[in-house]
Formats: sequence, C-alpha cells, structure tokens
Amino acid sequence: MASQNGVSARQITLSHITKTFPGVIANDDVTLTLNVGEVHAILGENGAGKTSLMNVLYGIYHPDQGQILLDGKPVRIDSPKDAIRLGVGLVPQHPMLVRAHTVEENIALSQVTHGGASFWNPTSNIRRRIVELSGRYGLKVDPKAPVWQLSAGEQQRVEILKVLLQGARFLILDEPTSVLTPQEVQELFAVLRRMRQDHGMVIITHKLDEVLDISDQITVLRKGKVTGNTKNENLKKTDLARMMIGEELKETRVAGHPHLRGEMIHLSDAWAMGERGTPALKGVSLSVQGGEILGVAGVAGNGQLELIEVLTGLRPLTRGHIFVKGKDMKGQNAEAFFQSGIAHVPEDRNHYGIVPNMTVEENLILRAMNQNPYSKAGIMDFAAIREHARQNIQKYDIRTPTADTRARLLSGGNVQKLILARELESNPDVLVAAHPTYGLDIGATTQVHQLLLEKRAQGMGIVLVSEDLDELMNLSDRIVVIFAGTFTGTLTRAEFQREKLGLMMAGEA
Amino acid sequence: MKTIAGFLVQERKAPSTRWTLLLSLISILVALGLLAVVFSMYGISPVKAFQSIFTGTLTDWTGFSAVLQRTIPLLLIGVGLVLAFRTLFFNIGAEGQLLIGATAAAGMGLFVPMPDVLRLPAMILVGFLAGAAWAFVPALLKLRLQINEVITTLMLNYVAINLVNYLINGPWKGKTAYGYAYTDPIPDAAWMPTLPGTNLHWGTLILAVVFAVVTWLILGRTTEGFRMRILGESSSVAKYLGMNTLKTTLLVMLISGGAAGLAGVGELTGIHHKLLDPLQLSLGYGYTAIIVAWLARGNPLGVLITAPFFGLIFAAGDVMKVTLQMPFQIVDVFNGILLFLLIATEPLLRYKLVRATPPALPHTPKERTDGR
Amino acid sequence: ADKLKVGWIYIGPAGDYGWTYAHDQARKEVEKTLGVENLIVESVPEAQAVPYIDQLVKQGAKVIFATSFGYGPSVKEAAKKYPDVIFGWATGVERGPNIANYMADFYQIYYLNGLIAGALTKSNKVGYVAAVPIPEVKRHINAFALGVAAANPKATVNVTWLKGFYDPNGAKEATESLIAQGVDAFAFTEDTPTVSQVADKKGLPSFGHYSPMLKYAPKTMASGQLVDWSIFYTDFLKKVQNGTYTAKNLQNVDYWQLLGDKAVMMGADEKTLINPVYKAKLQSVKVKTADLGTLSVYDLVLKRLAQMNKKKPTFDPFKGPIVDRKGKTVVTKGKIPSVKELTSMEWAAKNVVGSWPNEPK
Amino acid sequence: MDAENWLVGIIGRALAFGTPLLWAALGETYVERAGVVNLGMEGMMLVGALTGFAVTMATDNPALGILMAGVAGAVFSALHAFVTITLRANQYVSGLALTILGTGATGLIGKAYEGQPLLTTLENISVPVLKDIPILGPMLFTDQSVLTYLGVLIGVLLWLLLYKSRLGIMLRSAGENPKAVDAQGLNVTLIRYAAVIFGGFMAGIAGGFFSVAYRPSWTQGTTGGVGWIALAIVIFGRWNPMYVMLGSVFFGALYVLSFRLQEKLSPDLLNMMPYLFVILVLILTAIGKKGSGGVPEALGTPYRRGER
Ligand SMILES: Nc1ncnc2c1ncn2[C@@H]1O[C@H](COP(=O)(O)OP(=O)(O)OP(=O)(O)O)[C@@H](O)[C@H]1O
Ligand SMILES: Nc1ncnc2c1ncn2[C@@H]1O[C@H](COP(=O)(O)OP(=O)(O)OP(=O)(O)O)[C@@H](O)[C@H]1O
Ligand SMILES: [Mg+2]
Ligand SMILES: [Mg+2]
Repeated sequence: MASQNGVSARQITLSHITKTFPGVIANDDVTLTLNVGEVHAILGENGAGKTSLMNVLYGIYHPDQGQILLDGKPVRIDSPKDAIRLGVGLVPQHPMLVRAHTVEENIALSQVTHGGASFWNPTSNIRRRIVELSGRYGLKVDPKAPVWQLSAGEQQRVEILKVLLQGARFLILDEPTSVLTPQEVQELFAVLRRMRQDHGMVIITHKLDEVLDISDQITVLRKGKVTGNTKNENLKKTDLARMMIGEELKETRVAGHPHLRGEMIHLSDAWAMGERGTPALKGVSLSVQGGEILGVAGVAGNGQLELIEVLTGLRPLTRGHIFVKGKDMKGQNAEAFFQSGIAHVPEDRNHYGIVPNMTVEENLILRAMNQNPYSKAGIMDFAAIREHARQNIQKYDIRTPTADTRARLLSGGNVQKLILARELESNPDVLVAAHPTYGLDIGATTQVHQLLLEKRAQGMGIVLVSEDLDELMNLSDRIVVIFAGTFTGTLTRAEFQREKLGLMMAGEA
Repeated sequence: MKTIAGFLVQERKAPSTRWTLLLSLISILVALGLLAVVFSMYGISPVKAFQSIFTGTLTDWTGFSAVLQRTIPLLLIGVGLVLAFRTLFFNIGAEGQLLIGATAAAGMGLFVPMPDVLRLPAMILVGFLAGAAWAFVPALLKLRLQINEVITTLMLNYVAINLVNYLINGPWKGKTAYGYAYTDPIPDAAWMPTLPGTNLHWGTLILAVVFAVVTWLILGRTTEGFRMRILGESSSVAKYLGMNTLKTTLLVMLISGGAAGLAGVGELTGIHHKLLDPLQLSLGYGYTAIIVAWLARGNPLGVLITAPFFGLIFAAGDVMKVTLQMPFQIVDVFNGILLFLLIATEPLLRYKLVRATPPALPHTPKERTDGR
Repeated sequence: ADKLKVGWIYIGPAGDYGWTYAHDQARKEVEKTLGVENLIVESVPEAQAVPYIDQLVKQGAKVIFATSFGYGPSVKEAAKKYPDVIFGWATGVERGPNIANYMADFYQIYYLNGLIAGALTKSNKVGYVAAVPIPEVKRHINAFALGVAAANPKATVNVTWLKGFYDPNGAKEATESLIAQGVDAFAFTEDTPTVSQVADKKGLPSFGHYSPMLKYAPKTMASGQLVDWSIFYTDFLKKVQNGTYTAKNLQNVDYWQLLGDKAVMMGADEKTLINPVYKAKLQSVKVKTADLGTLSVYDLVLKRLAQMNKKKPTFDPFKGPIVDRKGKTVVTKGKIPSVKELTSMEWAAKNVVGSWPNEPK
Repeated sequence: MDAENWLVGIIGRALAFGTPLLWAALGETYVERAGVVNLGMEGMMLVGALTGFAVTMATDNPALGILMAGVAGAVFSALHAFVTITLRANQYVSGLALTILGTGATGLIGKAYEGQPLLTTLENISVPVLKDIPILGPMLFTDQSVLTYLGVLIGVLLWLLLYKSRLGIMLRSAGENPKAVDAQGLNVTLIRYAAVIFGGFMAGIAGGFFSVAYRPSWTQGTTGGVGWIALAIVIFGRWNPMYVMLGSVFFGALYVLSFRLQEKLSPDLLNMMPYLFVILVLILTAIGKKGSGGVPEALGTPYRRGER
C-alpha cells in the first residue's frame, strides 16, 4: 500500500534550491541529499532557512530555483499531496492533529489522499495496521484515545504513525524534541533508530547533544547557505558550533558564589489546584534569595506550571503562604505580584508573553502602561512610549524592522528578547523564567544566558524552570527537583550530577 | 504566502487612512452603481431617481430632519459597536440592547412615581444601565466560559423582542390601547424635546455626538483604552498581566450596550412615547449599526460620518417609496450589497500586492513606517 | 385643473389578498373613475407613519388615507402639522377639522356566516382564527358566535389569537391547532387566505375574508365577507373635489358603512353568495326563530340578509337581550347597541371558548 | 380530548413545523462542522421560497419547484462561500449581509407573485402500513409532507456520514483544525465550499417547503424568522444531526404549543424559549467537559495556508 515510488526509492536530493521572500533569501543554492538508512541532521541559527528548505521538500513552498531528484530522477513536488505520493512525510514541530478526534480518526484523515481509508467505517480497517506498525517500531499509542488527552510525546508518535502509514520513506522532523521531556526524547530516538533501516530521516534541532546522539550525517545552514556537511564521526559540540555561527562556542556558566541579598520569596507549605481540578502542588516550600539562580528541574506535568503560576500570582494557593519580601501575598493578583517585584517570562511566549497583533513598542509597555511618563493621569504619552521602545530595542538587541512592527512577525528569539526587555526594565527583585531558551538557537540562547547571569550579579533573584538539564546545571546556584507536586530534593552546585537529577526527577531518589 | 500572476500577497502593517477611505468610497460608489442598475430594471431613470432622493433628503428641512432623526440611534449604537469590535467583542446584540433600554425606560416612566423633573433623567439612566446589563451577560459568558458572544448576543436579541411582546400584550398593555399591543403613553414630562415640526429629538443627538468624541479619546488616548485593546487582542495576556478583565469588560459593555440602551430611550422618549411592537420601535437599527461601525473601520470618529450616511439611506428609502413608488426592500438590497462590498474589500486593507522580483540583499526587510 | 393628489398609507403589502388588497382595489377604481392621482406607500409600520406623511405632503398630496387604526397618533400629529391636508383615518375613533373617520363593517355578515357555520359543524365546534384583540375583531367574533348559536345552540366558537393582522405562518398553525381541538368550520380575521387554504386541505368549510378568496378553496369555502371600499372612497373624494369637504369641516364626518350601503357584501366571491356545495345541507337543517318561525338555515340566511340589506335594517344581530359568557347582561332586551358601543366592545359571547384579553370582570 | 391524542397532535404538528427547521438546521450543521458560520439562513430560505414558488407556478411541478428552491439557495450561499472562504471576510458580517440582501431582493422580485394562488402544491401523504401503528402511526406517519419523511431520512444519513464515513472525518476535521486537513494534502477550501453550498441547498429547500407545501403562496418575508431558530437548533443540537433532529421537533413543538396553550401561557414567553435554551445549553456545555463533542474548534475562523 505504500506508493510505488516510495517503496523503491533510496535517495532524495534537493538540488541547488533557492527560495526567496521579499527582502530575504531563505535558501541560497542549497543542495542536500537524504539516503534511506541515515538520520540527517540540519543545524542552523534561527532564520537560517531550515524550515523553509523542508517546506520546499514537502511542497508547501515552491523554490525559485533548483529541483528535487528522487533516485536521481527529477520530480515535481507542488503540494504536500505530491510529497506524500512520492514518499515524503512531515512530522511537524507542533503536532497538527485534530484534538477533538481520536487517534484513529486522525490517521484515517491522513489516509484519505493516500487511498488507505475506505468510505464507510474508515477507522476500523486501519486500526489493525496502526497496531502492527506501532508494534514494529515501538510507537505506543491507543488508537481509540482522543488526541486532546495525549501528551506531547504521544501526539508526536501519532504524527509519525501517520506518515509511516502513508508509506513515507523519507521523514522530515522539524524540531521534534522541543516539545518533549528528556525521557520522551530518548524514546523518540529509540524509535528513530528502529526506523532507520528502511527510512531516511531529516531532523532539525537546536540541541547539539541531540545532533551528536542521533545523526549519521550533518548539514549546517547559515543565512540560507550550506556552510558545512559532514558525517557524524568524531565530532564535538564545539565543531558544530563553529560551523553554525562561524566562531567558537562560549559555554555560558555561572561563576563565583552568589552575592545574596536576602530572602525575596518565601513559599511555605503551598498547595494549589491544577487545570483538571486535582491538587498539582502538594505542600511545597521554597525560598528565593536575591542574587541567586534557583533552578527547578522536573519532567513536564509534575507541577512546574502551577509552581510558576503560584510564584507570579496567577494561581491562588488553596493552602499555605507566600511572602514576597516579607509581605503576605495571599489573595493578590498577578499585577500586585509584579508591583511587588516579581517579573515573569512565561512558558508559552506567543500566547502569554506578547500581544501578537500589537506593535513591538506597545508590547514593550504592557507592564508600565500606567506609569509615568508613559501614562499621566490615565492619558498615554505616545512619544515617551516610542522613545522607550527605541532604547530597549537597542539595549536588548531586538531585531525588528521598526518599533511599530506587529510582534507576531518577530522570530522566536526576538520575541523572547522583547519579553525579557519588558520584564527586566522594571528592575524586579525576582525573575521567574519558564523555559527561557526553548526553541532558540545557540546565539540567542547565549545572549539570554548572559543576560540572566548579568542580572544575578546585580542581585536579582532568578527562578529558572527548564527541562534542559545542561542549562540548569550551567546556570543554577541551587536546583530543586519537582515530582508529582512535591519537591524530591534540593541540590547545591557541588552536588549537581546528571544521573542523580534524573533519578530525582523520576521520583526515585 | 500566495503568488498571483507574478505578484506576492503581502500583509500590510497598518493600512493608511487615505487607502481605507478610498476603499470605502469605492465600495459605496459601486453599490450606488448597482442600485442604478436596479432602478433601470424597474423602469426608473437612475438620474431622476438619485435626483429625487437628493432633493428629498438634503435640500429641504423636513427631509433633512428625517435623516438626522435616523442618524441618532445609528450614531449611538455605531460608536458603541466600534468600541466593542475593537476589543474583539463581536456584539451583534445592539438590537436587543436598544429594546431593553427602551423597555426599562418605559417601565420607569410608566410605573415609578417620582417628581417630573427627575423623570426623564431617571429614564435615561435606567435605559443606559439596562442596555449595558443586556450586553454584559454575553460578555461575562465569553470571559468566564469562552462562550461565543456572536451567538449569545444574537439570541438575546430575540429574547428581548419576545420580552417586549410579552409585556405589551400582557402586563404592560395600555388601558388606552383599544386592545392593540402597546403601553399607555409615558407622561409628558418624559418626552424628549424635539425641534418644532419634526421628530428630531436634538438632546439625544447632542448626546450621541459627545459620546463619539469621548469614546474616541478613551480608546486612543487613555490607559483604560489601551487595556481594552489588550483584552480584545489576547485574553491570555490580560490574565498574565493580572489585568482586572472584569472591570475592563464591564466598561466596554457598559459603553457599548449602554449606548444602544440610550438609543432605545431616545426612540421611546423622542418619537413613540410608548413601548410598542419591537419591530416598529427600532427598524433594525441594531443591525444597520453593524454596517455603520464596520464602515468606520475601528474609528469612533468615523461613525460621525458613517451614521449620517446610513441615516440618509433610511430617509432615502422613505423618499423612494413615496416619490418613486419603489418597494421599500430596495433599501435592504442596497445595504446588503454595500455590506458585501465592504467585507469583500477587507483583504485589500489587510494585504497588498508586491511585485515578486527577487529582492535585493540586506537580510532584514526594510519596511515603511506608517505612523500610528 | 391639476389632478387631485391622494396619498395612501397601507399597513401591509398590496398583494396580501386581504385588507390592504381591498383598499388597493378601491384605489385603482377611483383612479379610473375620478381621475385622481395616487401615491401609495405599502407596509408602513404603524408607529413610523409620520416620515411618510411628510414625504406625501411634499409630493403634493392634498388628501391622505391612513388605512389602519394604529396610524391614529401619527395622523393626529400630522394633521396638526399640515392643517391644509385632509386626512382619512380608517377604523378611526377620533375626528378633527381635517380628520375624517371611515369604516365598512362586517358584523352583519359575520352573523350570517355564523348561521352557516353553525349548521355545517358536525363536531359542534366552530373555529375563529383572530388577529388582534381589538374591539373591531371582538365585535366580529361575537357577531359570528351569535349566528352560530342561532343556528346551533350546542356549538361553541373556539378562538385562537395571532396577535397580528398579517401572520400567515401563525394562521396556518392556529388553524391546525383548532383542527386538533376538533373544530370543523372556520372563520378568521387575518390578511391572507391561509386559514381557508388549510381548511380546504382537510375538506372543511371556511369563510373568506375581505377579498374574493373562493379560488383558494373552491370546494370548501362556504361564503365570506367582501368589501367594496370604493363606495366610501368615491363618495368622499367626490365631495372633496366639489368642495363639500375641506380641511376645516370634517369634525363630524364619520362613515360607518354596512350592508345597506353596499360597501360590504356577503359571499365567497362576487358571484358566489353561498357555495352550492353546501346548499342541500343548509336546506336540511331547520331552526326555530321567534320572528320567522321554523325554517331551514339556508332560507334563514337569505331572509336575514334581506332584512339587513337596506338603508334601515329591520334586523340587527346585537339586538338585546344578550348575556356574555360571564353571565352578565351586556345588551338589554330590545336595545340595539350604538356605533360607539359597537366600536368599544370588549365582552365575549356566551358560546365563545378561548382566551379573551381585556375581558370585563 | 384525552392527553394521548393531545400529545399525538402536538408531535404531529411539531414534525410539520419542524420540517423547515430540520432541513435548514441539518444544512447549517454541516456548514458549521466544516468551520464556517452562515448567519444568512433567513436570506437563503427566502430565496429558496420565492424560487420554489415561481418554478412551481410556472411548471405546475412542485417537486421541480422544491429542487430549484434548493438550487437557488445553493447559488445564493455561494456568495457567502466566496466572500468568507476565498476572501476570508468576517463570516458573521457576511451572513448578516446575506440575510439583508436575501430579504430585500426577494421582496423586490417577489412583488409580482404576491397574492397569487398556487394551483398545484406539494401534497401531504401518509405512509401505508406504518400509519396504522397505534400512537406512532398518527403521530409520525399520517398526513405529513414528503419533505418531512425525507428530512428525517436525510438526517439519519447525514449522521451516518458525519460519524461513520471518511467524508465525515474530513468535514469535521476542516472545522476542528483546517491546518491538519491541509497538511494531509486535502483541500480545505473545497471542503468548506462544498459544505456552505450544501447548507445553502438545504436552506433553500426549507424555504421552498414554506411556499410550495406548508402554506402555498408567496409573500415577502414569508419564512418569518425561522432561519434564526434553525441557527439556534444547530447549537442546541451540539452540531450532531441526531440531536439537531430532536431539536427541530422540540422547537417546532414550542411554536405549536404557543397556539395550543394560549389560554394558560403567554405565547411570547414560549417563543422566547428556543433562544434561552440555546444560551442555557451553551452555558451547561461550557461548564461541563472540554475537548470533545462541542463547538468545532475552528468555527468562524477563516483559513489561509501558512498563516501563523
Ligand atoms: N512565509 C514567509 N514569509 C516571509 N519570510 C519568510 C517566510 N518563511 C520564512 N521566511 C524567512 O525566511 C528565512 C528563513 O526562515 P526559516 O523559517 O526557514 O528559518 P529556520 O532556519 O527554520 O529558523 P528557526 O531555527 O527559527 O526555525 C527567515 O529570514 C524568515 O524571515
Ligand atoms: N507567515 C510569515 N510571514 C512573515 N514572516 C514569517 C512567516 N512565517 C515565518 N516568518 C519568519 O520566519 C522566521 C522564523 O520563523 P520560525 O517560526 O521558524 O521561528 P522560530 O524562531 O523557530 O520560532 P518558534 O520557536 O516559535 O518556532 C521569523 O523571523 C519570522 O518572522
Ligand atoms: Mg524553523
Ligand atoms: Mg522554529
């Protein structure tokens, strides 16, 4: 049932692809070959053109120049439909599933163009094939489960099953790990290794460790051009970084003892409800000092989100107390928390961190909108706001065409810098930062890390919630581990150990 | 991103005022052109038709006062709707809010004893509050339960219509109504003064104009207006900021629904002087005001132009009926066509075509800055 | 000389085939016979008439007919504003120097139709789909009910209200609802032939209203009420043309036209007084009367028609004694209610069943 | 009259008056399932009603009249499809425009037909055999329009298609997450166009029912606001053809009861019920479980490939 082309093909080549957007060359004469039997990693900074290239391969974009060859023969891919027919499948970064539908309904949908779904009762005749395939590659999913109940990792497996059932020989995975917990990443890689034998895969990721771990072949893009192509043999992270950004990778690390400024947040025996109405925090206690970076480690869904929300006043405590600089904050809202000195870089930056349809300058003023000089007696001063924006765009190196560009047109990294600028400009006592470098490239990540360390040195307390253990261990003065709504331990820097943290995150220490 | 015949469709940052005006004007002209075709098909010379409409509405005082009289509710509601649309609260329940405003005012005027001097002010106040409350319910449902406000406001229109019908057929039915369904007249003290010889209740007109200016100032210049826009764009950001969304929504709906309520009070106290058949009390002002607000493209001051325009269309409809002996549905046909043209040209506001030549380098696109 | 310009304000569409249609027929008639120039405005909401009157006056209308009771306030307002314009207010109850009232009333015919209905019903339930509970409609229902009672003392008249003069969908469901109650003969006040159409589908007799509706129910329409508004309009406009009526002297001009004036007629259409389909049946039902002895309903209808079909009728359906359904005597023995009493009638006849808004306690 | 007969009568009439509600609401269910709202029900129904009447009058063929009513509704709805799907205009405003234009245009064009009797109409029928079943027979199978029986059959078919077929999955997905549909190489635009036009067809037939069967005549605004109730039913029925069918009968019954209960209950209060029920249902489902079975997630939002 795999299509003719897909079954036999062993190699697909993107040949001399050029793709431009107004003002931007996203891909500039890029050539890349993908073979069955290998995992091909594509590396590059934000905006380097990775996604664009894959969109060309999948028929979403039409290249201005260049062609695609399947086993050496030129083919046309004008739409995803063509791509699927030729055996190319895309596993998108953010699962594109119908949340209200079951797994099998989602897969049935993907089988329509492929002719694999019968008209009546389309789900029943593919259920068997789902079970068979998921068994072969270890892709555990329940065909009858509604998608909205699945974790990000499970949803990704559904996406992979979808393309496999479409008979894909070549899989594109765009930043597949960015939504996964460390465990899920390992599971995914195990699946990919099992699939390697009869598939060719492209994986895009910003995490160099992962590249080294999973890939056979590596291509590096920079500003739309291929700047490196190598087999994954005897490579180190620094080699990759050099290829990517053209200079040595500076690992940002926290140094020296923290210069503590006294207790800023005191959380004691805090209980809070989660989204589903069950307790998500079960009696946690925490103290954040000015001048330290406190890491919070844990597998997603163990109460981090609720902890962040409690610390920033977004979620009420059902029991326990929270004090900010000695003041009882019970019953206060997020605005009051911010006024008391607690800033917040939210996890879902495009949803919570910015108003996508407002301009950069307006987004920069969200926190200070009713402060002098931007607002006097309830009347806004737009000249002052524009000046404020001009300064901050420069200071935080926010790459935006103009101050009145709508924020949704910024790339992820620049959105993050915008949020940081806004949150840090108020000189908060504590910054609660949720996954602040999620999805950012190395350059942007480094900038963010340096900013955090700078602020630490100036005496700001930082709560850093992250799933990236390297980031946590590099930056934190202390790490607390959260599991099932309770803290399973606190480690100081001397005690940081990957294995130990891993066990604690699994609730086994 | 789509390419059409060598052109790229590109999003505009912010459409310029001039372009917006031009598009609206073109839409109106095209609609008038189509109207001319309808006239010809009816065997009426379009030139003569437009001429008689023009002379019937703009060149004499009776006609012009009819235009203004129709403008009043459209202006009040239109401004409120602009505000609501700007905060992405898609209030299509102005019709109901108007009716409820009139109902509350009528109740106050008919059944609550009070000194004469207080009566009209009191009716204005309760009418405003009732309209606001009628809008606040769907707002609250949207805010707290994510229930689509288009549906709820629409449904509440029909609840209001039936409520008025119930009252005028039942408990509020007038003793002087000879069995017809309407209330007794409200006391003379509650009649909004009109210009002699017309039904132009000028008090409400002035109120409406002031209202448009104040709303424009609130939305564009104040922190509270900024809050409204944030809430409209992203309720999650509003939550993240710890904004008091309830307060802001209350304010928007107070203004939007309250304005519609006021329009109802105006129709009641300025024209009919009694609560009557909802379809006669309002003539669909709540729906027409949607076009009025749409045409104003988010600017409360724009309503000062668009509301009289539709007031003119209403009055022109009367003229057409009488002098051209055209069926009154001609107005609906015109409105429908115009509305379609307005929304169909919307993409031209949001997007522009650019020649799809390979760009010159610099990596970041250079974009024009269109002030605010 | 210039033609007299006449403005017509219609409550519904001229094509409703009911009330407005009837006025429009008369309008066409006077246009031909008197050579007046007419300006028509259809479907004018009652409360929104003033702007139209403004326009009509501006167009040069010297006489304006407002064809519904509900235009009253607008007419009064406009009459003050335009003291030189003559206003005719149909079914009106208030006159002025330049406001005349006029009405062509059906109550006599409803009585006759009631006689037929009473004879035709097998279930002893006769239905009435009623528009709006105003005195005019109540008067018609009562006259009809008195007729039914005269022919069939056991029969009731079941009333369902529409709360509107023009509501075809409502008329349909109301008729269905009456059928479900066992009703098998129908009269109505509504501006479309709907009730007759529905009854016809079930093979049940009905009475047309305002226009010759026989063609909508050729096999079942027993009879009906027909109007000829041109009788009034011609007379009135002639008097305006020859200067008898001016905008100063209408204070007492109140046309109340009945069978004797030929302004109204009985019949399913102009040629069909009683549908021949029912002739045999009506001849077979005998009733006893005080004045005419025992005779068939068919003959009774013709006799009563003849009695009322003259300038000075010798019979009136509302002649006392009449006791309403609350048991109160509303017309004392031997008395005939005045026009004023007729136009403010609120009580319900004894055999009327159903809700009755504003019923006197 | 005993209670049983009374109930039988009510339900029988509820089915009859529920028929146009059913057709219109079933059509709109599919439209909204595909992610488009069409508030222009009233306009499409009127266009259907006028066309149905005119065609029947010209040809003396009620079946053809009804069919053409559907076709006219479909053609008219294509305007909405074009404006909202291709031009991505605001669906609510476009729907209102459709209602305004439909009301106006039919009023204008229909002038010539007002007051004209229709000689051949779509007659009611009783289903042989089934009509003799006690209670159910008189309630459901006696003296109803062909469109009533057909409507129920189509409702069942639409239910099966929606939940048990490939087509249904495509349609529902287009309304839940058009991106996901597009990503599978399926044409969201085509699906949505088809749904909107199908909805127009169904609404047109609902209109034709009024002018050719229910009350065979044409008058302006003859549908009398039924389109809005059909919209309410779609929500009330949670976008599920089965519930939509029940909703149609239920709301039909409310209308019928407003005449039957006149002595005891204000018809205006009864007429208010459908709208209140819709709000109530929305509140209850919003409070209840999230995630499945509710509002199509992408309802009312235009889709354009590549938009973030
Ligand atoms: N639809 C588009 N319209 C305009 N420009 C685009 C579009 N898609 C991509 N670009 C531009 O093309 C360039 C490459 O973008 P692309 O998304 O391919 O980068 P990327 O390497 O995937 O980045 P990231 O690491 O952030 O995912 C960017 O400069 C971007 O601005
Ligand atoms: N439709 C579009 N129109 C204009 N620019 C676009 C569009 N899509 C993408 N871009 C540009 O492409 C660039 C990269 O986008 P991309 O989505 O890959 O960002 P990102 O950094 O990977 O963020 P995320 O982590 O959220 O994926 C950005 O600079 C953005 O401005
Ligand atoms: Mg990318
Ligand atoms: Mg990305």
